[in-house]
Amino acid sequence: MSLLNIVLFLPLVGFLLLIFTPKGNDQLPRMLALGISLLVFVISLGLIGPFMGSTIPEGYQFITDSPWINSPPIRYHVGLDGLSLWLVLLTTLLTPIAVLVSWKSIGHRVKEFFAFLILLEFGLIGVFVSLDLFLFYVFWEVGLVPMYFLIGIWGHDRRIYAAVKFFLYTMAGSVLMLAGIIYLYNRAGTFDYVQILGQLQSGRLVLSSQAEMLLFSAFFLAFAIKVPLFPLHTWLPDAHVEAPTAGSIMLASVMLKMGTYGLVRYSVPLFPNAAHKAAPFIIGLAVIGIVYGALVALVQPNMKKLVAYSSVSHLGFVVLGVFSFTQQGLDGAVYQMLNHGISTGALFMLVGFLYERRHSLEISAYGGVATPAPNLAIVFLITTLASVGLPMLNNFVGEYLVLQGASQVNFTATVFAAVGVILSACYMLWLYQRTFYGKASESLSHHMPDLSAREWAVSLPLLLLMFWMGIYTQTFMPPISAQNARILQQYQQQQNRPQLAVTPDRNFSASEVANAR
Amino acid sequence: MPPLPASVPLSWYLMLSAILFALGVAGFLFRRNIITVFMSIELMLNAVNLSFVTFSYKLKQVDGHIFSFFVMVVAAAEAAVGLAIILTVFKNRQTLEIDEVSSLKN
Amino acid sequence: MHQLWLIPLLPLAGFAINGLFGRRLAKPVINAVAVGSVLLSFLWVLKTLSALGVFGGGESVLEQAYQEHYFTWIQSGSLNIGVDFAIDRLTAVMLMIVTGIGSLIHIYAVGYMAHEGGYYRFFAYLNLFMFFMLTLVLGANFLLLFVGWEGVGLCSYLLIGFYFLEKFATDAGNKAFIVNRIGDFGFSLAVFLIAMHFGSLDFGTVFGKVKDMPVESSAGWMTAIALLLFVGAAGKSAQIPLYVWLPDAMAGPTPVSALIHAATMVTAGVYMVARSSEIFLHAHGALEVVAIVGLATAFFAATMGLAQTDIKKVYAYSTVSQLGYMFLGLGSGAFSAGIFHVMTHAFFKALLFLGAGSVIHAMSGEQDLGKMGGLKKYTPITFATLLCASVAIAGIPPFSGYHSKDAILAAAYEFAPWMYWVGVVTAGMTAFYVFRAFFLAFFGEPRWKKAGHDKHEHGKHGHGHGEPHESPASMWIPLAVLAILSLVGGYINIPKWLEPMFKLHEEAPGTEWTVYVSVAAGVIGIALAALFYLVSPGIPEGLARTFSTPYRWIYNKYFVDEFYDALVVNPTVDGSRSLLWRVVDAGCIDGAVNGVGKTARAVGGILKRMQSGSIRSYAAWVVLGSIIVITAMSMAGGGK
Amino acid sequence: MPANAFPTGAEYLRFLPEIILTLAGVVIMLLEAIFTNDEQRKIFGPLSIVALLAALLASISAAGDPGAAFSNMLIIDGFASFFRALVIGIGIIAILSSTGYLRQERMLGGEYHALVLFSIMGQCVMVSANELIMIFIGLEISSIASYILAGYLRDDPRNNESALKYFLLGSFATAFLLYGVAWIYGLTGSTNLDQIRGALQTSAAPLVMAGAAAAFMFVGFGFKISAAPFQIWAPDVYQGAPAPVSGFLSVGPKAAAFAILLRVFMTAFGPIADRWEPMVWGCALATMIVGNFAALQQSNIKRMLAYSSIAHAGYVLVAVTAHSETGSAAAMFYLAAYAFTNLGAFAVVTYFARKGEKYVAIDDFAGLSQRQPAMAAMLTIFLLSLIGVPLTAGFFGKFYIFKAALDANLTWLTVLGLLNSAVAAYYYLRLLVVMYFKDPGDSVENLEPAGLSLQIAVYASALGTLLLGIFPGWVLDIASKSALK
Amino acid sequence: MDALLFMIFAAIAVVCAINLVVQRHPISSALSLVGVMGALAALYLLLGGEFIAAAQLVVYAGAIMVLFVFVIMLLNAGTEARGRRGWAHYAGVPLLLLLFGLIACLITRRMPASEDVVFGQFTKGGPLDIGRALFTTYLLPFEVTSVLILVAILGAIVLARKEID
Repeated sequence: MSLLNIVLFLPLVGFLLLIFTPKGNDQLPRMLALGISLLVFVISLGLIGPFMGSTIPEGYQFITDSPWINSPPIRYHVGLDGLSLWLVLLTTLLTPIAVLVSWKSIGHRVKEFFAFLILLEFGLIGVFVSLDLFLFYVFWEVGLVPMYFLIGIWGHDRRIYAAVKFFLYTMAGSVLMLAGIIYLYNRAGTFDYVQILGQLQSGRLVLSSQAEMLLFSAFFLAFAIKVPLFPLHTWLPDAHVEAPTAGSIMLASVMLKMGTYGLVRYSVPLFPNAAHKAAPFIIGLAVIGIVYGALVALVQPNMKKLVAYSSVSHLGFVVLGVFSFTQQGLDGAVYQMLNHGISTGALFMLVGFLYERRHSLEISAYGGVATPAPNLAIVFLITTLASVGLPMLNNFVGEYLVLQGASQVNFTATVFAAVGVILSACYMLWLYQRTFYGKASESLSHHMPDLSAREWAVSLPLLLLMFWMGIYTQTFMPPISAQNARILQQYQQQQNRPQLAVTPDRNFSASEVANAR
Repeated sequence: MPPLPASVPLSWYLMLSAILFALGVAGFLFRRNIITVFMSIELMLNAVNLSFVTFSYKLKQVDGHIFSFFVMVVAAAEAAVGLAIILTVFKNRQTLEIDEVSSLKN
Repeated sequence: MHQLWLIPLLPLAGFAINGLFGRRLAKPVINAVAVGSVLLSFLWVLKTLSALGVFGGGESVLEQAYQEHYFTWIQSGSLNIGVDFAIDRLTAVMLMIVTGIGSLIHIYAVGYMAHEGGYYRFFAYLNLFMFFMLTLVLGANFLLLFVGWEGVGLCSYLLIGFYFLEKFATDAGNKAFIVNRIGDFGFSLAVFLIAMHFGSLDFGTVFGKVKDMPVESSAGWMTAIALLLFVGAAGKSAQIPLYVWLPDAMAGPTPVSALIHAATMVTAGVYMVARSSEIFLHAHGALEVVAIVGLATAFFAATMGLAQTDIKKVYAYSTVSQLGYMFLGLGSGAFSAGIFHVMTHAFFKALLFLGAGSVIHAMSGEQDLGKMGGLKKYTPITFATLLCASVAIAGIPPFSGYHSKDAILAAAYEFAPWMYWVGVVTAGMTAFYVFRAFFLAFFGEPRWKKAGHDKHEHGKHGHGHGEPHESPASMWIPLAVLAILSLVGGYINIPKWLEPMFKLHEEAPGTEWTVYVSVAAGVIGIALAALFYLVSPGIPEGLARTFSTPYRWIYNKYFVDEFYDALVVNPTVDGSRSLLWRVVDAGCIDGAVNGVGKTARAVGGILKRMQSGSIRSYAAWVVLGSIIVITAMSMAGGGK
Repeated sequence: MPANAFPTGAEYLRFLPEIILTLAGVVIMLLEAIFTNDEQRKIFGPLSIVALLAALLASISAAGDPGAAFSNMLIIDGFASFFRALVIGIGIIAILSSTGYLRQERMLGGEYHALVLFSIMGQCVMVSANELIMIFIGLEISSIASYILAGYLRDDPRNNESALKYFLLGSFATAFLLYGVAWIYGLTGSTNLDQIRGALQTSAAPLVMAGAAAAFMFVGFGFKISAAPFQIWAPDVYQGAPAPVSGFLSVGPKAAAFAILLRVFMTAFGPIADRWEPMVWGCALATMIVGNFAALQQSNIKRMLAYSSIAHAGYVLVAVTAHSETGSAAAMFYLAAYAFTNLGAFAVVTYFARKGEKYVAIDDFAGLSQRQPAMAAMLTIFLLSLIGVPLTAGFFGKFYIFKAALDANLTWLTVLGLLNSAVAAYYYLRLLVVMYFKDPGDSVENLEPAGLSLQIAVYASALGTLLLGIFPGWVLDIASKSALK
Repeated sequence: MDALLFMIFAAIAVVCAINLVVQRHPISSALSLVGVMGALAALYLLLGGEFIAAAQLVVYAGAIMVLFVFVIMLLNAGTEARGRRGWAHYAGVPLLLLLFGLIACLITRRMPASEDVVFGQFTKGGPLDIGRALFTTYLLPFEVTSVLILVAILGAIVLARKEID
């Protein structure tokens, strides 16, 4: 039983335990959920081990590869590499935080809530560690169900609309991916990701360019919906606004990463030529998403919607980085996934704190919160600054690398994407100003206690990570970088065209100079 | 009137069967009394039987006859059950009008 | 190792202590931590510089940059960005200015902020600012420079919005941050290009490569880099068209205006351009753009300064104008003159602001020149020090402003004579408005007596005394130090010290008469101010009435803010709301999504109509189906 | 005259399940006359289950000795055994889920059980038949029993109407089937499936007419499996029939009909596959679309599940279209998965509808999760399986089917089918929404806990659904081993 | 002679069938159906189906139709009323013509040619042959049919019996 299996299945055990806890006692499921999620987190820290040496190991660690279904040969094949390592840790870190955040705010059907939350963790970890396409798909869908319930039962007024929309949107994309997976199986004779990749690289499996493009599209659509990439994003604001705080945190921090993770893990390595062909188009969408998301976020009267649209914008960066096919772009994209997970998760959490106090998500219901709740204001400020990409905080590193990578491929796109950075300051600071600055009204001051110990406890790790990931990236980056280098190498092997890595003496064309101006 | 041939081709029997089958369908489509509709089905089964017997003649086998024999048996069973169902419908609705039995829809 | 990291880290420690525990600490402790950390940092600078031999006066001291590497910050592929600090001659100057002036202003602030709420917060921010500013100066690569760059912007944002209960303060903070972001946008694009073309962001590597490049082949993208860098500099250093944030930034407490928005942060752009001088020298036309923008900024800001009634606004426009001067110097190729002016400007402009703060302090928060007057006898020390500063900025020899401004104008004359003349006019205007403010504040009738002097509208000076009063020692001692520096600072020969760095433009100005002209312009300006505001105070109003249109334009700062609002801000916000959000997002995309749902339901509605409930129609469907099926199956597969 | 005119013992053993079922039915009918009060009649349920279990054992043991029986009338191969076991299993769950219903409707008679047993016996005959006559007779036994079951509550007008529609249209379609059989007999000279195949393989065979004959037969089979455009009866019948019967009808006869469709079309009509494949292609698509889209608009849960069962028939037709061994195996697996799922769903509906099927509107399920969380959870599992969410049987069913379809290069059908399944998610979700997201209304008040047998039925179905979803291997292995070649 | 007989009985069958469809009283229709069955019995004889002809008369025309008439009488079903006509009524004629045309076309064009029907050429349709086939080859269906009838009886009882209690 490798450590990874324990990390993966402990939440499932927790889910079952939670289901069978007796009715009527609300405290027990809370404690149980917290205990299990913390335990999972602590154990998951052990996963870092192999990746912390001076040399990053090739290939996957903590591999379990045993048959699940004989025919067709579907294997329970899980493993961890630099790409998935941090995403798994992000999941295990955020789950206890989500549990704690929901400690008081979830008052009815407590047991079910925590059960679904823990089940969600199971699905999410599974997505990141699967090395079998089929297994991946299974986990992909498994995550859907608990989130559907989390939104639908514990959400706000339009929760049903949002939950159904969320489910159907994702479903529509993922069924096509399923078709793609099956097709790949029929061609390769296996669902095993590693084997399929090997076959593709060794030339034993050759896809016609049309087939490759269709497969790429099928996978891409599923991922793009999940990311979400403009114009497939409209489920996200609704889902976020209606979800309970913990749901928003998990959705924004981890679930959206399923899409971007899929892009890096599957779309690019499996279908490099199609990815290359589609890249300009996708970069275009990503950049539109960055600017568009920011502009729409600018005018949202609802906090959660604002943060949701900002996610659209932020994740545009990730997609931009991935499809730049440069080391910096990929590194930045993966790093940005983590950053977004931390900072946007924290933002949703803080918005949740505000909501618990004032029971409104409308920005206009606030103003002057900094006076009665200075600590909350400070934590929110730091998170805001992280979100707008201030140096020494985490997002900066990711955004910088993404844009650095993208600039080598498409400078025009970089220019527009960089506009998104300006706009992020606009909407976030405006939000901050309207919420925290100014004079607080009587009723607001009255209902706005400062952070409680529990709230500090969930905020501090995130704050710490924001700084850590912004200042000392070497803790996190080497495994990511090593894995991305491999992906890129494989990608370039498939490409019979000049490579796109940093080339110091590459000539800068006149048109690009014009764009720069 | 053309002179009558001494014997008829096999296909004439089959055409007769087809005509009867079609008339059975017509009865189902146009008649409104449930019992008449049911009888139309019997007519269709008769048409099928004629085909069986005709083919049996063509193939010089007895199997067709057997088949039509089973069809008859089944028809008898169906008649028993069908009429029983019609009875219950009549008991509940006091009508045999087929269009009246249309409360389950859409 | 000289432990350069201590220099920025000391203020950071101050920030950490005050930020985390300040609420529970006594004021003296806060003071000690805040001022002490900066002073220690200053001392460490002195110690380091002396250890490096700077004060020994050796010829070859620091010709090569001294660099320390701490850890790798970002490593991705071939791109390696370290946390490296370096000191060369330029940095040494900047370090001295930043820590020196910073210490003085910290001391001043102890007195100035004594009665303010959020005391610990103020000093924490101020210390944080010092940290970022020192990082900016010490950073040995573009990205680390950028860290400081953004960081000081953040502190500027925080400190401008220090009085966060007031909407205008937080608005000003946002404006500062966002306009700076626009500049940073250019800066970051430049960074991308640099990394792309040089494969590194280290100053040493990059400039080393630039030196070896022939100008002709690289002019295109080099110009792009230079111009993008200048966009960044224009944002930070408040140049046209991005200067609009600086006047608003006066919403912050006065020590902030002195430290950040006059002496240090706003000169970061100048520092950055000077630092990248190699690139600018290789960039065809970029220097010209710098010079023209600098000159235009200097001139227009000066005109706007003429009509301001708020004492801090006057100095703010003056700062913009003076920054324009510095860029004029840089653009003319006189990098050392630009940096020289950075230093002298730091002395006298900090002094002006601190003096203004002292005045405001004396007036219990009143900033309107129209409500001052006759303060000379109430605040003699302030009066004296402000006079020193005013003559320094007016360019009267032998005070500091004279030396640096003269160097810039001389270079401008060499670069393009018409620029010199515009510069001279600007110098005249500068002298005029500075003395206008000076006279209005200290001479004439005490207008505050009439006005009732019971203003509490800003709510920050809650202590209403009866009469204006001199500031405490902690305030006037820094004033005095700065006054001395303003007077004699010009004799610190910065151009000579920087000579090895900017070899190309080392020679001193040649023509004698240009000096006299510019000095004359300053004298005329002072004279006019004296005429208008001392001798016959009716003239300004008459002029304003006579030239009402130009006056209104100047008074309203050429309506630039309104213009930006109408052209950029409002269309963006309104377009985002009504077009992108309501139409594109809710209407088109979501409409399409929901439309799919509606269509599906409509199809379902039609299909369920098939189920009419009538058995006969069902039979008809079966017949229809069988016809289709039979036809299909007898037709398909050929006719055999 | 065939040499083995007199059947051997082995042949009787191969036919043992049917014999057991018949005898059990007869015994129950006899006991019916003896047991007059409800207390005594309670024995019929367990008795039927014992009989079914015995039949199950018999069919499993028969699977160990495959071969033809009764002059080639029957062929007990893996395929037949799989389906025999399946329909018998369906029978067990159906009986379990109807006991409570019958008691509450005060119709706890032996006839019901006997009819179910006979119906299953007919289905067993169908699935193991190798001869059109046997298929026909088995079909009729199953159908006639089903007609009666649909109208079992003879005082309920909904039941009457359901039975009448089912009966009239069923007979109508059977006439088409028979007409096709007659033609096939005339064209090939045989009603034995293997011989028909042989005749059609010879070059002299009149393929156009054979195609038309196959089409006639498809009308009959299509009706039974509720393939569009012959699905038209299904919603009305399922809505009108008693809930447990609807559950039974939607899986039992359907599974058997699919079995013979597969067998006839893959064995006998294999040589003319190029004729029927395109037609079945269109039919599959139309069936999925009709079922899924019309279900979007339904407010009655039984009717909604009826449309859903049409849609699911469409998915199985996709596997039929694939016309391959994997397709056959996929269809088998799917039918098994669907059987568990749908029986379970109908069992919950049976439980919830209560006397006189008062609560069958979808909105009546509001807040079920708060009053009966276990039942709601079980229904959730079934609905997720119907949607096709992984780790439920429905997902693997769909997966295998579309895999087979892609194997057979039916790319577009696969894509359209998968998109259809995304559409389908909507109406299943509506039920989840109502159960979980809405506050409880009057309809969930006074909801007694479910009776034991119904609970067993529900939990067994759920267990089956999950088992097939998590470890589909064992069923799939059997299916692929016994699939039609 | 064969042709003439075929013509006569075919004509009777068709006319009776048409009558079944057009008559609006179920009794008339039932009697028409008996006519069809009788005519078909004669045709079966022509085709050599002695046993099946007899069964047709005894089982079909005799037993089943009597059952029908009995139920019609029991329910006292009268003439159909003229009511609204659904779309099926109007679409029925073209649909029917299409279906019939299709079948007729297939029979005439696609049926392999075969010899004419001559009375007496096929003689294996007697009770002996039928019986032998039924109890050897078709033993199983024959036996299973009994279950079918059992089900039918059971069904009739379930649905039609009067509630005793």
